[in-house]
Amino acid sequence: MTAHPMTPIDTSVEDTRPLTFRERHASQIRQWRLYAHMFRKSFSSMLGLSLVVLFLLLAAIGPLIVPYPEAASGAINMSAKLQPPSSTYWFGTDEMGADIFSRVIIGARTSLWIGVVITGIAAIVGITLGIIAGYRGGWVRAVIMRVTELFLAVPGLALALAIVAALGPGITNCVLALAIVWWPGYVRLVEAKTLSIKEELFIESARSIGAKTPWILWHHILPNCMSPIIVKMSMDMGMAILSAASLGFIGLGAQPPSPEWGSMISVARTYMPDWWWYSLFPGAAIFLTVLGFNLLGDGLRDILDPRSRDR
Amino acid sequence: MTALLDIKNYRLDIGTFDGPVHVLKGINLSVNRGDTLGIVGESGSGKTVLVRSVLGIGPRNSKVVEGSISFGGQDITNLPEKDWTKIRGIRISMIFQDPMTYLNPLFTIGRQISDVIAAHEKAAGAGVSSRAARRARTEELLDQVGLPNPSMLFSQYPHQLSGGMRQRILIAMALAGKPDILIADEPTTALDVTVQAQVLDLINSLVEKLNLTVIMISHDIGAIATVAKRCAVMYKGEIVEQGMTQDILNRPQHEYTQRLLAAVPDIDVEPERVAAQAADAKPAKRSNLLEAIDLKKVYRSQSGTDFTAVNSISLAVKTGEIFGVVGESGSGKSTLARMLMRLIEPTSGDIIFDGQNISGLSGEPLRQMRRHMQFVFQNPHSALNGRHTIGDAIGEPLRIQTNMSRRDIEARAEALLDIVQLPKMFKYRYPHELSGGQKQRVCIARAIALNPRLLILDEPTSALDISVQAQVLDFLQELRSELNLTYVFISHNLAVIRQICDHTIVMKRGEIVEQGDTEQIFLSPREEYTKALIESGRKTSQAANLQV
Amino acid sequence: MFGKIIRNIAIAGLLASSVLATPAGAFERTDKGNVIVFGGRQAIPVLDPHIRYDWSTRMMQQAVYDGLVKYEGDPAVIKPWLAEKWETSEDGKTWTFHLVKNAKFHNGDPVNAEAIRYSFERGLKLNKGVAWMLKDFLAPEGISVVDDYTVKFELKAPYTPFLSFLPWWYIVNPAQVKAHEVDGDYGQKWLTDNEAGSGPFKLGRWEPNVLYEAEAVADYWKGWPQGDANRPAGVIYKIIREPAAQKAALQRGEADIVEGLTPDDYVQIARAKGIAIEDHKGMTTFGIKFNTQQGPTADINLRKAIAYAMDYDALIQVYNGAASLETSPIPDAMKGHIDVPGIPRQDLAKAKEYLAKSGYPNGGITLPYVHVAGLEEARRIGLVLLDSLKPLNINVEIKPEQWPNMVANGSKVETSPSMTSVYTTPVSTDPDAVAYQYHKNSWGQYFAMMFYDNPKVTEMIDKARSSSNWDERAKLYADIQTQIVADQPEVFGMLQNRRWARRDYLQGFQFSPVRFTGEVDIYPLWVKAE
Amino acid sequence: MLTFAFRKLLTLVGTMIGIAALTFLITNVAPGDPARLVAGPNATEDMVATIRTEYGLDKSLPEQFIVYMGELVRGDLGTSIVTTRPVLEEVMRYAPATLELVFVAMFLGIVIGVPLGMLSAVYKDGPLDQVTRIFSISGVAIPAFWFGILLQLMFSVDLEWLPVSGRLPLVTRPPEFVTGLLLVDSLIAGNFSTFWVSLQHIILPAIVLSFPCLASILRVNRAEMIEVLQSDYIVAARAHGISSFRIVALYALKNAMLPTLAMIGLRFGWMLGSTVLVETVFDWPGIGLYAVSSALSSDFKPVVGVTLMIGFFFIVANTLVDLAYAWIDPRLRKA
Repeated sequence: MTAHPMTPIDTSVEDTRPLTFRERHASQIRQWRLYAHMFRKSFSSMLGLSLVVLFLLLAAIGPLIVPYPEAASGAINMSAKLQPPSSTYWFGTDEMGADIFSRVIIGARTSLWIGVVITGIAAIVGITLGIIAGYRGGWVRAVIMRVTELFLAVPGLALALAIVAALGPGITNCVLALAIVWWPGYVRLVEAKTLSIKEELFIESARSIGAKTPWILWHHILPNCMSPIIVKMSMDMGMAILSAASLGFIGLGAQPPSPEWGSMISVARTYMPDWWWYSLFPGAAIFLTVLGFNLLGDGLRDILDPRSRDR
Repeated sequence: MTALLDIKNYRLDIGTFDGPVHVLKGINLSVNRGDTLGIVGESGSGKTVLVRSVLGIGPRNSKVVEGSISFGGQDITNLPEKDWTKIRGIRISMIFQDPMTYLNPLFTIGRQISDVIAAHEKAAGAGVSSRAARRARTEELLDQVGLPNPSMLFSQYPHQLSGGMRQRILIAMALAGKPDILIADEPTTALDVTVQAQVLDLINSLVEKLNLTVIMISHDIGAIATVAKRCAVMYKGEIVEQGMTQDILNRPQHEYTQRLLAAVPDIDVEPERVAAQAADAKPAKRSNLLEAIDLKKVYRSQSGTDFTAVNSISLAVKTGEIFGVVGESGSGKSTLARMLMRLIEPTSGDIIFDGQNISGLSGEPLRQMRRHMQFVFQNPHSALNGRHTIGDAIGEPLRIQTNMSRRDIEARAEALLDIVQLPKMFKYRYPHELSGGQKQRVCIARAIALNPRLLILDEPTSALDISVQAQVLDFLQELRSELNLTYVFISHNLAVIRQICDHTIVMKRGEIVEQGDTEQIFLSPREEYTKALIESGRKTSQAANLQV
Repeated sequence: MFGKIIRNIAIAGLLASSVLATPAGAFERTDKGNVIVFGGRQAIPVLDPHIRYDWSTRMMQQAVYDGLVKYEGDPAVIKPWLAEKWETSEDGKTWTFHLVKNAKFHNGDPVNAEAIRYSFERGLKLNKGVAWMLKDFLAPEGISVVDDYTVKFELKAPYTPFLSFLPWWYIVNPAQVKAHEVDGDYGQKWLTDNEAGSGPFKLGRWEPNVLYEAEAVADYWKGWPQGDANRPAGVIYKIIREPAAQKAALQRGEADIVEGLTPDDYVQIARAKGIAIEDHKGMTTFGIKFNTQQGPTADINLRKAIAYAMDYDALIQVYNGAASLETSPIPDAMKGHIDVPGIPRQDLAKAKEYLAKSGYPNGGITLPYVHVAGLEEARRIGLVLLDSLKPLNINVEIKPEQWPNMVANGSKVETSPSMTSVYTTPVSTDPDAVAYQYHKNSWGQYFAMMFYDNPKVTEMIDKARSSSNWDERAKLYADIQTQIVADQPEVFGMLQNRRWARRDYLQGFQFSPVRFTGEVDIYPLWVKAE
Repeated sequence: MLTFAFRKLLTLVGTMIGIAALTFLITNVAPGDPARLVAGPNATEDMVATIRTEYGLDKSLPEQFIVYMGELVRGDLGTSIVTTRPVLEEVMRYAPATLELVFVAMFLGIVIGVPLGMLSAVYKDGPLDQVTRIFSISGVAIPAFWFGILLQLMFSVDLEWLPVSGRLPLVTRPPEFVTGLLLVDSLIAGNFSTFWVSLQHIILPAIVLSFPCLASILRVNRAEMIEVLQSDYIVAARAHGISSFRIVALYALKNAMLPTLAMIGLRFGWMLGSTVLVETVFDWPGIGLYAVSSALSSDFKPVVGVTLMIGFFFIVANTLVDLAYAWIDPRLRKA
């Protein structure tokens, strides 16, 4: 048992002047500075953050900075097909003569969209169901958790594969299928967290002052679930992009000429190994993006999850 | 003769994000062979850090700034890890605080103790003895600490034992190496009152039998007084006073020690209140504010067996009085309190508040009713949502129950902070930045925000340090007269009950054993159970009886 | 370059790896002789010759079974096989086949007229696989055994292309099949992965989704063209799904012949030592079929505009030159083919002219282009189309579809997309095989997704298929071709070349355009050892 | 114990039926017409109808569902329309290959993941920890299909150390069927050269499959080790003079193994799902490849069958994990 490092605030000074912003928010400021400090100390977290920032930047302004923006919308140039990387085509060209660099960069936007939609839908559905299941208990919980376990018992990728195969290939179906298999993870996370938070005294305290269930869920349970949710969402951004790329690889992903990384590799793999650049760059893009989101999530877990917080 | 353990001007810092914290400041302490030394201090005083430093298992990121610790003439301040193996557990060993968490749940008792024996033999370089020999030694140790049936215990797991037994096993483990110094870190804190006394007796008998040198640390002066001949008082990383225990208890020199001793509620002192009330002599036939009739709570476990937590309890709380509920853990007092508030649904029975039967209420009427009854929880550390500021926490009942504007709520929250004697700027702070006493004040502020008529206080002070306990108790009494409140006060601490309660019920296994006027109960308890309770209360948490 | 980097990094590890290194041997040698390995991309789920056929299945069926006749050579000619000769009646309705006397099944039973009758009856009664070829003209009762080695077919109506389908009707041993019949299933269950044939090979190992082995029959009744000394001990059809892996397998000598490389791979691998490319003009036509009944493409001017906007050169480039443009709906290698004058080639001015006449003078529409998911070239052609139609301000939405879904959608006018890319391989060398695709009776079939409806053409097709006078038919087919091109029910694309990459020691490769893309006659193959 | 087993069995059956219903419905909402695929490109409408009738596809969807569930209860997974064989028979034929791959991959994951996790927990925040962190997260982040192709190119095409794909060389006959696991069967048959070549074949796909799993095992084990190492009983063990090695490798590891085991159970299911990708890349004739090729030809009964099978293995694995839990943790034994 170590001494509590946080010294209680000095109660002796009582000031009557209005407090400045800095004083009013001293607690938050300190907290954020602590987070920043811990985050900065970890090389891998910073690497993750840099990769994610780079990725977001490319998604935002990618089409403006690439040399051949039309490459993403299906412009072909058969005379320049399968050119190796050069000063004209940084990452070489593909089988239709499109600039791979441009397609990879513009593809960031597609990937971001995929990640945000899948994670977003899954989180909204999963958190809602999880919090209800955890707080309500009884048959509501039994039904929700049974369905969740059912989904969890089937590996997501296999199920998504079946769904996309049924709905037909295409990026929208792909995203839809992945969202359908993704939410149970959130249910389980949030339900477990809610169950433990529900037992906390402050929930009883809120009930004792007459708070209604929605108020408790929104003001007490949800904020306390947020840390693991944020961590999971960060990781899932990466994993969703990876899964969508996997479906793209099987040939069920984005339709041409949309520059989706997985679909690019799906085509490019037939050009291995002599035209190695074709699959290397989209593959590296997936890898770095997913790595970035995962490292970020891992770093966030270290600072947000009190279990691993020891200073 | 040189001291066995000599700590000289020892200063230790712990590095944190906010800069170094001075945990120990110039500690001077020496222990001779055969000594029994007690270290008293409240949480955060640095006593645990100190004894752990003696064992070389101090906190991470700590740094010795100055001074030294020497043991048997050898400087062990910055001993390398491999040299520690010859000392740790063999020459200095330790009894830990919480028997629940200090035993590895996945290994048998026998395995854990004989591993310790093996480690010692290895460190001594004598070669590890046979499995059977170690088993024999283990059983001998178990027998020594007064555990029945050692050979059966050998193959049992920690979760199969009671808290008291586990504490004895920790003691057996500490004795495995025939140590020169035995350190006992709050060995009784996590135990029930009656068990506490037994464990202390055991330590005493072992000291005598094995001629041990003991350092015992505790926040409980009573426990220290039972075991230690010499005593040191720690406060904020310093030793403020040390000397013979008798002397310190009788003639405390330092202001902090005096305060500490004064704060210990005394079970044998007649409270001033009684005298005052007698003088007041108001005949005032007061009405009942809260009544419970035949309350019952039955829990059904998953295996289908029923467990009756509260069995047919009837009580009446009069307006303006402090109604005490006393009992050991598991007596059902917390369940009762929560039922009175309708936080737990009673299995049967009625609750009548101010003439209205509230046991059938639900929805909006129940919410309305909550305005008039409030609850203060045992543990202020978890009764506040860590994500809300203090201002939000105090304002929450107002936001839920009234239509007050944001600005009015802010103002009211400031006023409430004022009432509980906390500075206004606390509005912007988070619970983790406050001390325990401050948090409990916030909880109280939150409870009185809606001007309730009844407060149910569930062990409001037991999670707090003694000196803070006293402050909070005083404050509660002040508040009551100021705001015209009625209290239901729940505690396991008889001294506290006697100090403040007008009327008391004693609970055991969900039933009322005895009830009546508080003074009546303490002066002439009718039931055996009550007598035993008062007796063990006298023995443990009471230092004054040693001030002969 | 990438390879070089890896190679350099790995040089140090090479020594240590000598234990691991598998010898990059040539063809597999067993104690019985050489085994030729064919690397193919698709599985052979069902071997039964009357249930199913696709290129890989039929390749193996051809290896273990014989037909009455067999297609060989380029241009494909029908050669006598189990039947040594045959004659037709005056009215073209009765066909009599005389069998060779020495043919016998793998279990030693002779191949007699009853076996022929039973096999055709089985094919027709099961009503699966090849049944469609003959069922409209031949009933099971129409087949009769004249004597042990003579069999007679009586058709319901004269049908000139009859003979051209017979090579695909393989003969099974009735005794073996009947012995394995379960619940009157004609031995379907048993024949799924067993054979009852008389062909040059019999089945060896049969590991579904991995490999299928055919072992040579030493005393095959027709003998071995490469000579007994050269004849292989067997052929293994190995499934290698990835083109990259196929290429690797070929280069390492783990496979002796592979199909299905990308056009660029063929160019690349041709330069490698010890590897030869088989490159032959095929009969598989590619067309972008318009839905001529519904949607924007019901407008002939729009169809013409698209046809004139198409970048035809790019189609050839997609295949790295290994393709030739269609000059008619009927492929060059087929009898009756003519070069239709004025078949559209890229001409933007004309395209815009037609567009102006259409209901969408300024474009501004989006048309779906559906292709079979996973068909790489079809996808790339979609990109060419998308690029070609940009000047017309027409957008193309490229939609890959699973084959069954595509066919299901294409079977009804209402659900058929505006543009679908379709490869068609005629099953016989008779022009009727292609012409009939434009007959109204073909509606609902995948190759008739354009729902072409020109009564005049329909009438001409009916007339041509029942006539037995070739000159008359030739004239009719010329008119049919011209009229179809004028109606532009599709963008006439190209004929892709059939290609295989093989080790140069593999001899005896015989190309025949009437076989499917990828399909090889493995009977004459042999290995020339150095 | 018996009621425990019975309840497990009941959950298993319930979940299986649930999975079957779920996948059946999902795969059947599609407009696809597998009968047409099987009938062949030139088949006439009545030929397609023949096949539809034979496979019961002419019935309405609810009818098909009822028929299917009825068959399922009798242990019949239906018939693949493409291969015309019973799905159960085919799944059983392909399952050993998948299980062998998953077992080897899981073995690699545990053997490498657990010790590495332990080491990075002990040297928390040190260079080793940073390296394993990036290494392990790379494992999760790397696209399996891409990684597989890279390995193929490097070790098979370029260096020619290992075979490109498949389970055995073409001329090697598989050992006599005992378990279906080639590595085991070849040892039983005493055929070491077959054992050696099948080991060469399995190594690359197993590495690809194990990489993400290894990563999460490592992460969980590390996190748990860190927490356990800070726990009171470890402090006590140190204070009683138990050696650091023993504390880490025995005391702490046993406690940290509980969540690690849970992760292993979870990852087992995930791995079975991932075989869909890995088996495609390496032409590994397992249920993943079977599922993909069936899905691509709209042959849905095998897809449902494989999903069920994976669900079954997954539940079995998790039940084993539960049992292992009880074996490790005495507190759970009474349940």
